[in-house]
Amino acid sequence: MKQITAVIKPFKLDDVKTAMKGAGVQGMTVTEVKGFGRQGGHTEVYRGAEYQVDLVPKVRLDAVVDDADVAAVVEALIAAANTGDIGDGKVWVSDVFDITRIRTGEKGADAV
Amino acid sequence: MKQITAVIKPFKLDDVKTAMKGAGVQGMTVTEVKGFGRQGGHTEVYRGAEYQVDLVPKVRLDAVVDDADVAAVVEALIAAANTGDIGDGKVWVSDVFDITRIRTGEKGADAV
Amino acid sequence: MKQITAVIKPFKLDDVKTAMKGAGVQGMTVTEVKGFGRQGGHTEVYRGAEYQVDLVPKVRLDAVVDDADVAAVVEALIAAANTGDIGDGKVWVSDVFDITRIRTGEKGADAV
Amino acid sequence: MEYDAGATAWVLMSSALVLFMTPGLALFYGGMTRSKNVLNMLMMNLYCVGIIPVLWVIVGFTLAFGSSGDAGWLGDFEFLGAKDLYSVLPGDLGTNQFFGALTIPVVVFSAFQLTFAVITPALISGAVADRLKFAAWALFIPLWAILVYSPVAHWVFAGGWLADLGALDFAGGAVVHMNAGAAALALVLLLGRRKGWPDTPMPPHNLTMTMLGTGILFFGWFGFNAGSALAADGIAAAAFMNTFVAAAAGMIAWLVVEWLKDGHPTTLGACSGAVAGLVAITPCAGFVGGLSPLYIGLGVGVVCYFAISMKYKFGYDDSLDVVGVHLIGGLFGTLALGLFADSSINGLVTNEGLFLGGGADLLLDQAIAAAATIGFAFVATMIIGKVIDMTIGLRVSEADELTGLDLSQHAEAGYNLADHS
Amino acid sequence: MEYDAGATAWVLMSSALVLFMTPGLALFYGGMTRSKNVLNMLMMNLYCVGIIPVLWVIVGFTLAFGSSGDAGWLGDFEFLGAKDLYSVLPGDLGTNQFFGALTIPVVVFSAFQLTFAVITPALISGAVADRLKFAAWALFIPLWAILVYSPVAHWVFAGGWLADLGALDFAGGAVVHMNAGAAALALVLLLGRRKGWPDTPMPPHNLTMTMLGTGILFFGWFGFNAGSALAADGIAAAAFMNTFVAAAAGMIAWLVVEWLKDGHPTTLGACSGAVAGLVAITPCAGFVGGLSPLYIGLGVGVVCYFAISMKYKFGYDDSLDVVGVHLIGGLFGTLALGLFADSSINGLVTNEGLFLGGGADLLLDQAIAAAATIGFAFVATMIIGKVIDMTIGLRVSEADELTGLDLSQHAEAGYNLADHS
Amino acid sequence: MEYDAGATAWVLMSSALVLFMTPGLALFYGGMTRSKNVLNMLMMNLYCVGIIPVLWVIVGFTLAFGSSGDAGWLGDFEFLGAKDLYSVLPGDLGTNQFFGALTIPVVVFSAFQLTFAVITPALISGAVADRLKFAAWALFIPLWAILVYSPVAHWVFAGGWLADLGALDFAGGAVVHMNAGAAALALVLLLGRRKGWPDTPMPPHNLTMTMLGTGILFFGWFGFNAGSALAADGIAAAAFMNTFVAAAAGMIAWLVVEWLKDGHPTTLGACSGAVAGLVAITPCAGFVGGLSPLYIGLGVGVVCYFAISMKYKFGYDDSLDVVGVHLIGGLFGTLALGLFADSSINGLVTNEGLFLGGGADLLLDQAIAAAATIGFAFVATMIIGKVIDMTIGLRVSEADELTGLDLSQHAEAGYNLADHS
Ligand SMILES: Nc1ncnc2c1ncn2[C@@H]1O[C@H](COP(=O)(O)OP(=O)(O)O)[C@@H](O)[C@H]1O
Ligand SMILES: Nc1ncnc2c1ncn2[C@@H]1O[C@H](COP(=O)(O)OP(=O)(O)O)[C@@H](O)[C@H]1O
Ligand SMILES: Nc1ncnc2c1ncn2[C@@H]1O[C@H](COP(=O)(O)OP(=O)(O)O)[C@@H](O)[C@H]1O
Repeated sequence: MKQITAVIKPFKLDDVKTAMKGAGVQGMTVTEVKGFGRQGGHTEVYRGAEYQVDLVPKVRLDAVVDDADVAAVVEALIAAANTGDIGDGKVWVSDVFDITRIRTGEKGADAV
Repeated sequence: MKQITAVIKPFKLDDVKTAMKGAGVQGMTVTEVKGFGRQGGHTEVYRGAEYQVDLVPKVRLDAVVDDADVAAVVEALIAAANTGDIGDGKVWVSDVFDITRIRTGEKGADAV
Repeated sequence: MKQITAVIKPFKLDDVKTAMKGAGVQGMTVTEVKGFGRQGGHTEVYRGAEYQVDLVPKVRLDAVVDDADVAAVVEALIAAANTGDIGDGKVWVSDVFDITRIRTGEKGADAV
Repeated sequence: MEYDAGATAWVLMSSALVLFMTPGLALFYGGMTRSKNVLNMLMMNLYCVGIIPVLWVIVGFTLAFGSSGDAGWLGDFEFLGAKDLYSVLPGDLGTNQFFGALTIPVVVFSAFQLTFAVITPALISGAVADRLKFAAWALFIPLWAILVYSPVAHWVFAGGWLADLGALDFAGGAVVHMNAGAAALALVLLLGRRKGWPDTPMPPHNLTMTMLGTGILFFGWFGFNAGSALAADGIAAAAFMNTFVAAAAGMIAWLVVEWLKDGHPTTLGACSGAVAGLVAITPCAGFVGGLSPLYIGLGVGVVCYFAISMKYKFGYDDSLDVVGVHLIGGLFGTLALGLFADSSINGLVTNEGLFLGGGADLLLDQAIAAAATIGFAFVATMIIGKVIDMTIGLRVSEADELTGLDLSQHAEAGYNLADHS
Repeated sequence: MEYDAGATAWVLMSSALVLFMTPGLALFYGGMTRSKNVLNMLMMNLYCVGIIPVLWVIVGFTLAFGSSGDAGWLGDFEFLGAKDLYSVLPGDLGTNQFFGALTIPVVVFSAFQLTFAVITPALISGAVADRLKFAAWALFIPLWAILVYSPVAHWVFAGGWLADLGALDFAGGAVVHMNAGAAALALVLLLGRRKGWPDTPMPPHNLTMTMLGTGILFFGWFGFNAGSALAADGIAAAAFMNTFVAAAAGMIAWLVVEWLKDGHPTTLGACSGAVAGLVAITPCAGFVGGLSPLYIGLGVGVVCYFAISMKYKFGYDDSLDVVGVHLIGGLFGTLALGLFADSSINGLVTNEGLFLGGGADLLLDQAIAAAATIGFAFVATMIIGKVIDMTIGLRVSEADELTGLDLSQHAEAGYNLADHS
Repeated sequence: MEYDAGATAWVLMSSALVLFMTPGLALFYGGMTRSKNVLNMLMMNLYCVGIIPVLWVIVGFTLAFGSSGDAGWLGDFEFLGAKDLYSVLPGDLGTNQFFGALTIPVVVFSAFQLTFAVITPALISGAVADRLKFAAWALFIPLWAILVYSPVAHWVFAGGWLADLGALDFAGGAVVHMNAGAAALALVLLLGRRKGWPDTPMPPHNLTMTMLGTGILFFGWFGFNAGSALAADGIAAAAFMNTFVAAAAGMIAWLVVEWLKDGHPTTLGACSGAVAGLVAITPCAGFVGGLSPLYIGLGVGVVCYFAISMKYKFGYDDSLDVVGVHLIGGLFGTLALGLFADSSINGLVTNEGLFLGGGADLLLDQAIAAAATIGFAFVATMIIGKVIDMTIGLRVSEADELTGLDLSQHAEAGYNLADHS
């Protein structure tokens, strides 16, 4: 099993979710995060004091998928998340030994 | 070392934490997340407009534990998180090379 | 590629970010989390009822970096995050197969 | 007839102030609920602002204030369907001393009283938080308003039997606070505890909201109490100052006790103490003076601090302490009037309080009024609640309780702070 | 001259109440926006509180109320630059029946009217949420205040041609609600839809804020309507009660319809229905009595529930339903007055409403007033908007819209709940 | 004695309005703190609402208003322990022109003044945000109220030496704003900077809360200023309008300056400018007319924008700009009165302002009053603060500051938005 982790632009969440469902993903976990990167940030002003804020809102997705599906899912995800503008985010894959569905105790591909 | 990641129902957090402590876990990190999965979501209505919301509140736990403890911890976690209802969540395990306690520089099993 | 995950004290975020930039990290993802650990928690009182709260606010950082940079980045991170007081947090490293920059499709070291 | 424009201005304003208290109450309670139930709490309160005025002009006002001054049990139908409401003269409202002196349009009096009729049932919402079906509330409120509120208002405010007996209630210690508090107790006994209570912590989700609600309540309570003078005169003035001092003293007393006992002075404690002071001074506001409001406020702050832990002892889940604050605080104030009533402040005080040398007569009348109100409200609410439980059911399903009442009852979420668009 | 202190007290208070409505409106709307645009919504409203008073004392008041009672189109410059504003006597303000009877200082009258001038353009903000350049708003508001608001106020409130015709508008069904609603429609047609609308869900980010705003609006509306009596008398009293009942009835009607149609009674529905009721009763407040406010409230609650879905049908993005609630609700109330106006409530009613046997005369006048107001406001706003669009541009860039207007227009974030210090 | 019901109604209402300002202030400041300190900020304000009234009826009122009109330094004990407070006639309060004309019950006057006594020390909370021990505040407030507030109130409001000298202060430019501002400066000098200031960003945690607070402050300030007429007359009317215009002008001026200088018009800027305008018009409200409030508001908006950056230059951490807004704004208004005072608005103006041809006499008196108030408040506060520091300590531990004052001082969390039950 593999864990696909992506950090994307928040307004792309819906499209990405749809694309991943289309690629066969049946479940995923979504986290509100802030991202630091090339996109840079913005300036905020409070009573004349300027603050440089270099964290921008992003959404993180984690989906554990069967090894066989990884390529297709990542591809679908990238296609949906891409706007071509800086800050579109990253997707990366890592290894998972073991996944269990808590409700049933099913393991591996049956659990996701 | 291994990282145990679980996504559970929020109201189970307390029970799961207790169970994991019981299984020897001394620390963990908790994240508020939203989950998408078989459980489906719900409908919200704002001034007559219906919105399908397919993300439900979940809690994510990450605990790095010694390889030897993984099985026991996962078992305890599953037992505590299980309600038998859809949406109970998942638990998965992945490899960690190296963990350091920032305060002391201790590594590996001493760090968790 | 490796993923460096750290859980630190929130007020250290700025210093840690700066240190990691100094060590060559060009991007990272920041999550507001709560931590459970040796640091313990605190008591809250509402209308005479005492609640033991054992989760304390922490910040989680995830940065995917090239294998070659891991040691330097972790070192810089630890140096910046350390206060010497309990609850300084952890940092751990895990394996990443594949990282893609969504905008360009670049992979591996070019993507981070 | 020439109305007194100053009095009219003040009662108009007071009516607006009291109306504003209900949203204030919604926030006061709403901040204390869990975030998944906050809208339901707001809705329970809003709903009272909606349904009660509709009922009031049709039937509620006439049941409460028809045949005012008759020493009886219930109003008649003289104002049914708003008949004559806009044209009747104050002198025709009732013949007793009180109504004879009214110098404002009856429709203002009616609007002012309406605001009381709105907030009284709303108070009950705090007790049943997090588990009552909204449909049950939607049914309960009109029934309670007509079967419980209007009668008790008639007894006390319209020269009904309790007023005739000699009991005093300046602005609703009985009609509002004990009445709602006793109803709350009955309802939570029927409804049962929240899932998880008292083992699972259910801390307030937003204390800044509660403090805002407290500010609005405090502000509005000046209209509640000083407006009950129905004139802009020395009695209104005294009621105003007494309200101020008692609320302050209630806050300080609560803070001191909790600082000593629990180790910290809390925001919620400050808010709770102020509200307790406001509750207790309500029946007394235009009848006492000097340092009496100080004593009343200090006393009730201590008493209510301890009263709210009764629920843990007896095991009823009065979720946001309606019984502990309104029933007990209202009772405290009602009895305290028997000690502190001062005829130099208000000529309607014919028996002065015990501490002013007037003997125990008034205290006894106050005790009777308290017992009658509490007894009637408790029993009547039990019956109404039971009927609803047996028909449409009082309580949401366990799954709905877990999901939260905002989604399950209203298909809404209180907060959507993360944005995906 | 001796002023009537009671009337003065009431109108002072009412002015404060109406001023408070604008922050209330800001919260009402602010809660409905997405979190990244909340400050911009607040700022659009705050800005009206800032720029309008500045303009008012210089030129706005005199354009609206100079040469009052002239049956004309626009005021003259008698009060230019606050000239005589603090010293003119009410009798000199205008010669018609209305001003002749004024018993309060003119400067109070002016302050009261100013609060209306503030909130009317602020209403428009709800329609243009999430995409209008703040600089465009900063320019639009003064232009609209002078070119649209002051004239219409003159026509109706200052004894201008519409008042002379016989149309009635107690507190601003035309001047405030239809005026702002028609302007809102014009502006959203120019501005276009929010990116993503209507496919992307844009749920309210904080309904507790919206409910607080509703509470403040409800509270302040008592000043709006009952203060428009400009005295603390029986008419103020009637206006107060009518306001209360219509708001309540609007809420109940909306809740019932949505419960039946959508399956749930919602917080936002309750708030929307109350506001709809308040809008509709505004022109009628001091002119009707009995159960008329109940019928008006129930009617408008149903009508506005359906009116807000027009935008989906016709495809204009009236983001927070200013057209659906204020234009339609104001129109409903304005016409309803033609049915329910009652001379026993207010002597200014010379033609009673159709349902009171007064024939269709008043109804016709009301229709003319509505058409004139809507037509003028729509066209004039179109022109102003077009000019701004062609000069500095109305709409933010797509990137700024995506980032949110708080950061792009104001360099601020509404919430910083996570703390890193 | 027959009171004037209109005046009484207005002052009752104004008292409620001013009381409501303190929760408003709590929110105004609370929104600007970091989320971990929000409850502490609310509590500092709430505590003033609690302790001050208790002290006031016992000793505060009599120290301020005993022997009114004596041209002296401090009141006597004639009203100690609320003695005669509910029965004394206005004519007996003091013999000077001002009190002689009072037409409302003394207890209303006392309640009104009490609201000022509550909010003045509360203003200081903004300066000491995020690091003051709550126990130190709990001790500081009563000491300051008695040793600083009551004397200064006597000097100015009770016909004490400053009033006798000829200085004018309609509603508290000296007594409230400079007094609190100077105290704030003294206290932050003793207390030191917040850990991390000014390098670490500490952005407001909730600007919607700050804007709500501003709305409440604006609303309440009408009571503050127009209520200070102690009647519902032309002076109240002028004060009302002046308050409105100056606040608006302050907002616009601030927005324009920051838009030019920092590139964006901000919500916090709009709120700050409005408050600055309100502060500056406070001493002037019932003494000026025409376009004077416009000039005063515009002026103070610019001045305070620049004043708040002094702290960066001099290195004192006046956290939420109490010095920059209240001390400087109050000073600006106090001196501006020497320029704009107008005897046609208020007969109490015996020397008109410089710009009205009255010469520099009044300006000089105003300067003396400012210097005396600032000097006294600064020194006395320094002493009180030093004593507290040396006994129980002013400042929380570094760990407690890091954790946040909500948990460390009050064992509470402001927000629990995530729910685990
Ligand atoms: N090395 C990294 N490890 C983890 N997350 C990263 C890394 N680099 C960037 N990110 C995340 O991806 C987001 C986008 O990256 P950024 O460099 O701004 O633009 P782009 O994706 O176009 O290269 C960042 O905001 C951050 O959340
Ligand atoms: N493949 C997956 N990868 C990561 N998280 C998942 C995955 N599938 C489900 N989840 C998480 O687990 C939660 C529960 O899953 P769901 O399919 O709804 O029910 P069940 O756990 O009963 O199978 C989801 O809400 C989501 O947070
Ligand atoms: N085994 C673990 N796995 C994941 N996170 C952990 C683990 N142990 C601790 N943490 C995180 O690190 C934080 C600090 O740990 P704690 O034990 O309190 O102090 P210290 O870092 O000094 O050992 C915790 O709050 C938690 O967020």
